[in-house]
Amino acid sequence: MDSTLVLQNLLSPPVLFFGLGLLSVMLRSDLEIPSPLPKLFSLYLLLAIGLKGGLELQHSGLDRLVLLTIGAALAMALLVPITSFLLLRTRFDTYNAAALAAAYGSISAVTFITAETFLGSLAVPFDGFMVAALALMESPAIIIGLLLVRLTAPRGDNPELNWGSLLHEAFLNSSVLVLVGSLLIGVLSAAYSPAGMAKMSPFTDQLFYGALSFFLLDMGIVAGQRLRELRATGGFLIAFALLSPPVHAAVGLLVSLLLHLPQGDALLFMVLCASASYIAVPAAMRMTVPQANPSLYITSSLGLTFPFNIVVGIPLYMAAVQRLIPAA
Amino acid sequence: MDSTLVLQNLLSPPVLFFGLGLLSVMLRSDLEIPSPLPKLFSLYLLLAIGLKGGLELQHSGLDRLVLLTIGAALAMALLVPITSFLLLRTRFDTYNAAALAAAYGSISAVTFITAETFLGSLAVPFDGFMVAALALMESPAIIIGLLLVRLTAPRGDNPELNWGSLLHEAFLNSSVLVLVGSLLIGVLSAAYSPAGMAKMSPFTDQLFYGALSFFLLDMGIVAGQRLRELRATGGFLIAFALLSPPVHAAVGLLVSLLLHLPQGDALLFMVLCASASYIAVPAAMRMTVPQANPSLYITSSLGLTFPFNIVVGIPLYMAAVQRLIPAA
Amino acid sequence: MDSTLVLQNLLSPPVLFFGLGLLSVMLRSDLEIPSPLPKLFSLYLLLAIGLKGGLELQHSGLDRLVLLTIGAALAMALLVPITSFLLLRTRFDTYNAAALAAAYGSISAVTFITAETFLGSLAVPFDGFMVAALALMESPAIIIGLLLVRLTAPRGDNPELNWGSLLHEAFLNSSVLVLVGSLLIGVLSAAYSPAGMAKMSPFTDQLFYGALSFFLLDMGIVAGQRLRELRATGGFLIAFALLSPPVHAAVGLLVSLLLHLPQGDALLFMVLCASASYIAVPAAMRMTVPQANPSLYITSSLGLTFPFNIVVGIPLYMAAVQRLIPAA
Amino acid sequence: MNRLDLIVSERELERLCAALTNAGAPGYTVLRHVTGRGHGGTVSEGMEFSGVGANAHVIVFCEAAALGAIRDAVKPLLAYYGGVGFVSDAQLL
Amino acid sequence: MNRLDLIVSERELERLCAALTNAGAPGYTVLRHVTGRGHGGTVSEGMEFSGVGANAHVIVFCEAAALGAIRDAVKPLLAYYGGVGFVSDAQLL
Amino acid sequence: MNRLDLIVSERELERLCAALTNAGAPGYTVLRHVTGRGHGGTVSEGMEFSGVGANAHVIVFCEAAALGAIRDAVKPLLAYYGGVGFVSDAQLL
Ligand SMILES: Nc1ncnc2c1ncn2[C@@H]1O[C@H](COP(=O)(O)O)[C@@H](O)[C@H]1O
Ligand SMILES: Nc1ncnc2c1ncn2[C@@H]1O[C@H](COP(=O)(O)O)[C@@H](O)[C@H]1O
Ligand SMILES: Nc1ncnc2c1ncn2[C@@H]1O[C@H](COP(=O)(O)O)[C@@H](O)[C@H]1O
Ligand code: NA
Ligand code: NA
Ligand code: NA
Repeated sequence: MDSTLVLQNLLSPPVLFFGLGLLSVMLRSDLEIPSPLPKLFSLYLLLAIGLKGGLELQHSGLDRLVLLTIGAALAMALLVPITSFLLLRTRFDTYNAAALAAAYGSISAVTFITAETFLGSLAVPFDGFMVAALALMESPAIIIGLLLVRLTAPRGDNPELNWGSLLHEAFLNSSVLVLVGSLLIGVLSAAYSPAGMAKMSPFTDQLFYGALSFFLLDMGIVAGQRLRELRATGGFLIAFALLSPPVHAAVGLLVSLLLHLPQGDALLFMVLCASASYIAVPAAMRMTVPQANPSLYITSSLGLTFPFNIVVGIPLYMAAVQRLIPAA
Repeated sequence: MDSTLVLQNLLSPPVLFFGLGLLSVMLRSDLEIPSPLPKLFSLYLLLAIGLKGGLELQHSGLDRLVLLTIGAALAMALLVPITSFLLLRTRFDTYNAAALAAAYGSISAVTFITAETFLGSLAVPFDGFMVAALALMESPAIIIGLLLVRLTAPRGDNPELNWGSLLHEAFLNSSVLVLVGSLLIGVLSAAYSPAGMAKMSPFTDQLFYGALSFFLLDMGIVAGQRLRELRATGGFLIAFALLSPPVHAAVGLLVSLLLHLPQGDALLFMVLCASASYIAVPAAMRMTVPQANPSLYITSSLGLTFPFNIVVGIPLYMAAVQRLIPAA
Repeated sequence: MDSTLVLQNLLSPPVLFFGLGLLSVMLRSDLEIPSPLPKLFSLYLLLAIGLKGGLELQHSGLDRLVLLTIGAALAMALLVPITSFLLLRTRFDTYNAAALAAAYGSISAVTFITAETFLGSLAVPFDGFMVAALALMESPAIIIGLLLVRLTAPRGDNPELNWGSLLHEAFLNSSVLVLVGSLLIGVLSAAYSPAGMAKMSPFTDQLFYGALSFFLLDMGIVAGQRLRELRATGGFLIAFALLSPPVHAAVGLLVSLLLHLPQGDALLFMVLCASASYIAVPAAMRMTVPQANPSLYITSSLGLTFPFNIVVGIPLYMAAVQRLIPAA
Repeated sequence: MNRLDLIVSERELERLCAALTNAGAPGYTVLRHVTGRGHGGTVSEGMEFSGVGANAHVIVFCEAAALGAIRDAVKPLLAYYGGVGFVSDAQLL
Repeated sequence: MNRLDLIVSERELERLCAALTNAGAPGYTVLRHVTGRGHGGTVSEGMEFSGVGANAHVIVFCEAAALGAIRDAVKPLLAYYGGVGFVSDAQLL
Repeated sequence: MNRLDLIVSERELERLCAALTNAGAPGYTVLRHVTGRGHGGTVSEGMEFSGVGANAHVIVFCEAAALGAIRDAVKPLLAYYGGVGFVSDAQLL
């Protein structure tokens, strides 16, 4: 069963385009998706997923399961960075350990989207409120990361940082704003302007799969460029980048079982735990912990953890889900 | 009735995304739609609206009402800038008064498009020839603006300007060219290549609403940035930017009544009168009247008049239309 | 019959937008499709055509006709540059003759795509494997071009060139990689992920016509800018650029008759022979034969041969096909 | 040799390049989509979609002898439309 | 007069421009989407989609008298976040 | 210190950066999508979609002692492929 899921995932257009991007870097082709086209696709994906999640959230409402799931997501967004920090601190200085911990405590929206698409191709349903969990898990790790630096770094090293700019960076960075904004717009429009939401559908639904494939072509290129810098990363971090996702996913599965989440939501919850941020967190760390080396946290999250999850992780987690959670 | 219309407009995806853009500037988020993506969307919208207008124009033909409406549109494109100039000249020098007058005499295609979308969501029909009126109202104000400078400015201040480059600027600037070109292509293709027009439809029709929403997100950001410069604008201009639209719309409504325009066309006619240009006119004024201060005419048209029309004006004008013109 | 085909082609949206682009340059409008938007559309078109070709190739399989056609395509990719070189060498030095020969021996994907669209509007079918022929004809001419320089240029003029970088340039340049990659992804996904291919369809099929029209607007601008440099080109090259396409198309028609290709495939084969590269080959020549003058090979292929084929060539070749090959 | 740095609005770029060519500049390099702050306030990329454009930075390397003609061609444009120009020393590599 | 060339990450651009304005710089010109190599390794456009951004190149022309204040405002930023700064001579055109 | 300004076609950029690194340049800054006019005619952004590309402007700040090696590495590339290079004086901020 596992190998069928892996193959089905591996031979779907989005993952194949991701592979084409990786390949083009290995073959040193001059293929590039010039800036700012990747930004167009990443904004589009956030906007579309937010709108769709909002639409479904408006239909399902906020019941007990929703609140429990979101609470569990927030708990994971505290647990993962703290345990990761303790582990990473054995090998890295406090700045790099904290920045890496923040990346792994946060999430990767594209991994989440790819998992949604994978569920779609298996015709396994999932709930719109998972997008709310995604949105809420992005920010806390940024704050935890900086708190860890504050609590463990030698005094006098951190000029001019204040809570205002930190909270601003955590909750008002562009990817959080677009995701949360679109989610709320989805909720409001679904309630008051259903005709408007229907007219959005060709843009946000029908194009989604193609746009994701195109964007993953670029992500393959970027991940491939990062892989070239692997030497600088070191064996310990490589192992962490490849082993922590299944471990975090397993914890996520445990939580899903406790919460009695259905199959689709359980997979998405696992993917939230297993994925690492290469968008909001690096952008925030570059600013708030400039002492950390970006090539460590970007290379591990984008060059290793992301491809692992996209190619192997998602079908692997799904196999576990299918074994332990009965289909609806 | 008014409040329902206002609410329905306010809670539609395009207007909510406009609000999200405004909000992101107020919250000082780093959200940006990087250049040249806004250009992509603005070119797309002009092209799509031109094609659709051309298709409908080809079906309806040029009857007496069409010619009368277009004539009235041209008359408004002379009347509005001249009366605005006389009013503005009481507070501004001749250069700034003329540039502002030109902006308010011309039109905003995005406001027009938003009004069309609003009509669509109310299921109120409108005619394709209104796009021709839109296209024809863009240029005259540019010429009037420069004529006003010529007639009222002290001699010897205007080197090297000639009629050739002025007409060129007025009639061949890129937004007029794309709009008029697409309109003609729509007319020709609808007549000789109906299969071709049908194959354009997923691109120009189905994506339209989503692309408009995305573009309005950017317009919200740009308008928000302009609003920050409001201090430099002064109370008189703020009042002008917010009061002239309903006044011009009222004149437009009067003309619509005289011409017996149906509801949809009447709203679009009012919007043409009420809106101000922040595309073709500023680009032309920057070149032909460099003595005027761009932050005056861009801030008032883009930071005040545009949001006013999008958020409040369109449903307000529609309420008046519904009161005075019977539904078809 | 010919004139109907010409008119039907001329008045279709893609060709009219191409004309609008040309016109905007002639009228010296400031219309531009800013970089990197044209790259977005050209990547999209290659990706979409590759996927669609792969899907059909997977359905039809590789039979004898397919292999024969592909073999014939490769033979033309050798024949055309060698004969062109012999002719061009009478007027140009060895570098320029070789670079021009390489351009005319290779293909123009956009011309091919426009021909496919033309067949679509006539409801004439064609086979997916023609995309494989397109992909395979792009590279050989690059190698032939450099071999011609090597064999005929004075010794000692070519430092540091090696076969590795030449083959790399020929087979791994971005346009070949995207086209071949998408073709293979199409084949694989059609076999193993048919649901995935179906979800790609709104992106790759429905948007195709509109995206092609938008891109041809830009191509009209670029071709128009090239036409301005025509004086530097000289009468001989102008004649070559306009006369070689029908000659090469005639040879292509002969081969199609020998292979018993159906109407649609025959037109596409002729277009492959008749078109000249302004993407992969100029990019390669700029690097491998810097002694050649880019404005010669780009102006003739993009400013003359491309518009000729788009506007006149395709319907002309189709008229010949209809005369000599019975409809299926 | 001299190096000239000219920063003008993109709207005047075509005019400036024509003036440079007519004044005998041996070449020039143009960087578009440039932003900044000057006497005319802040220029951002926000209005680029509208055709108003941002700034362009034009660099010219020329012999000292050519400087006079170029200055005479450029200064009126800067004075009328706005923009700034600076000169420094440079040599061929 | 002097010409300053400052190259920093786009993430610090807003902060740098504010510092320049506060230090009395008469104006500045910004080129974004700049790449390069320095002590901090190679910077490419690859991560721009993520908000990490590439570099920005900021040019300031100012009187020699203003240089001191600008240097004092800029140096701490370069020291804390990375980036480089160079000065050369220039004159008004 | 010295400042180098190199303007080449984007096609040769990778080669040029490798040459700079090998010749011991302490860093460099790259501005892409640059247009201009030189002996090879006008270069615009029009052909960028095709992979032919526009120009790139590469700036290097280096000690005078490093200049010789960099010049030796760069000049053959400029001579073979086209492009220009200029040097001027600069100091660390
Ligand atoms: N002192 C300066 N240093 C660097 N760039 C400047 C300076 N002054 C003006 N600029 C640039 O020149 C543009 C036009 O200047 P201005 O006409 O003074 O508004 C500004 O937007 C800046 O990009
Ligand atoms: N010697 C140099 N010459 C030109 N640009 C440099 C030099 N050193 C650094 N840079 C630029 O400054 C950026 C930041 O430098 P750094 O903080 O040293 O990594 C680099 O990415 C380069 O773009
Ligand atoms: N005198 C010059 N001043 C500034 N830029 C130049 C000059 N000459 C050439 N360039 C730039 O260098 C590029 C290549 O020059 P060339 O190889 O002479 O065609 C041109 O496209 C310009 O961008
Ligand atoms: Na995580
Ligand atoms: Na108006
Ligand atoms: Na050919």
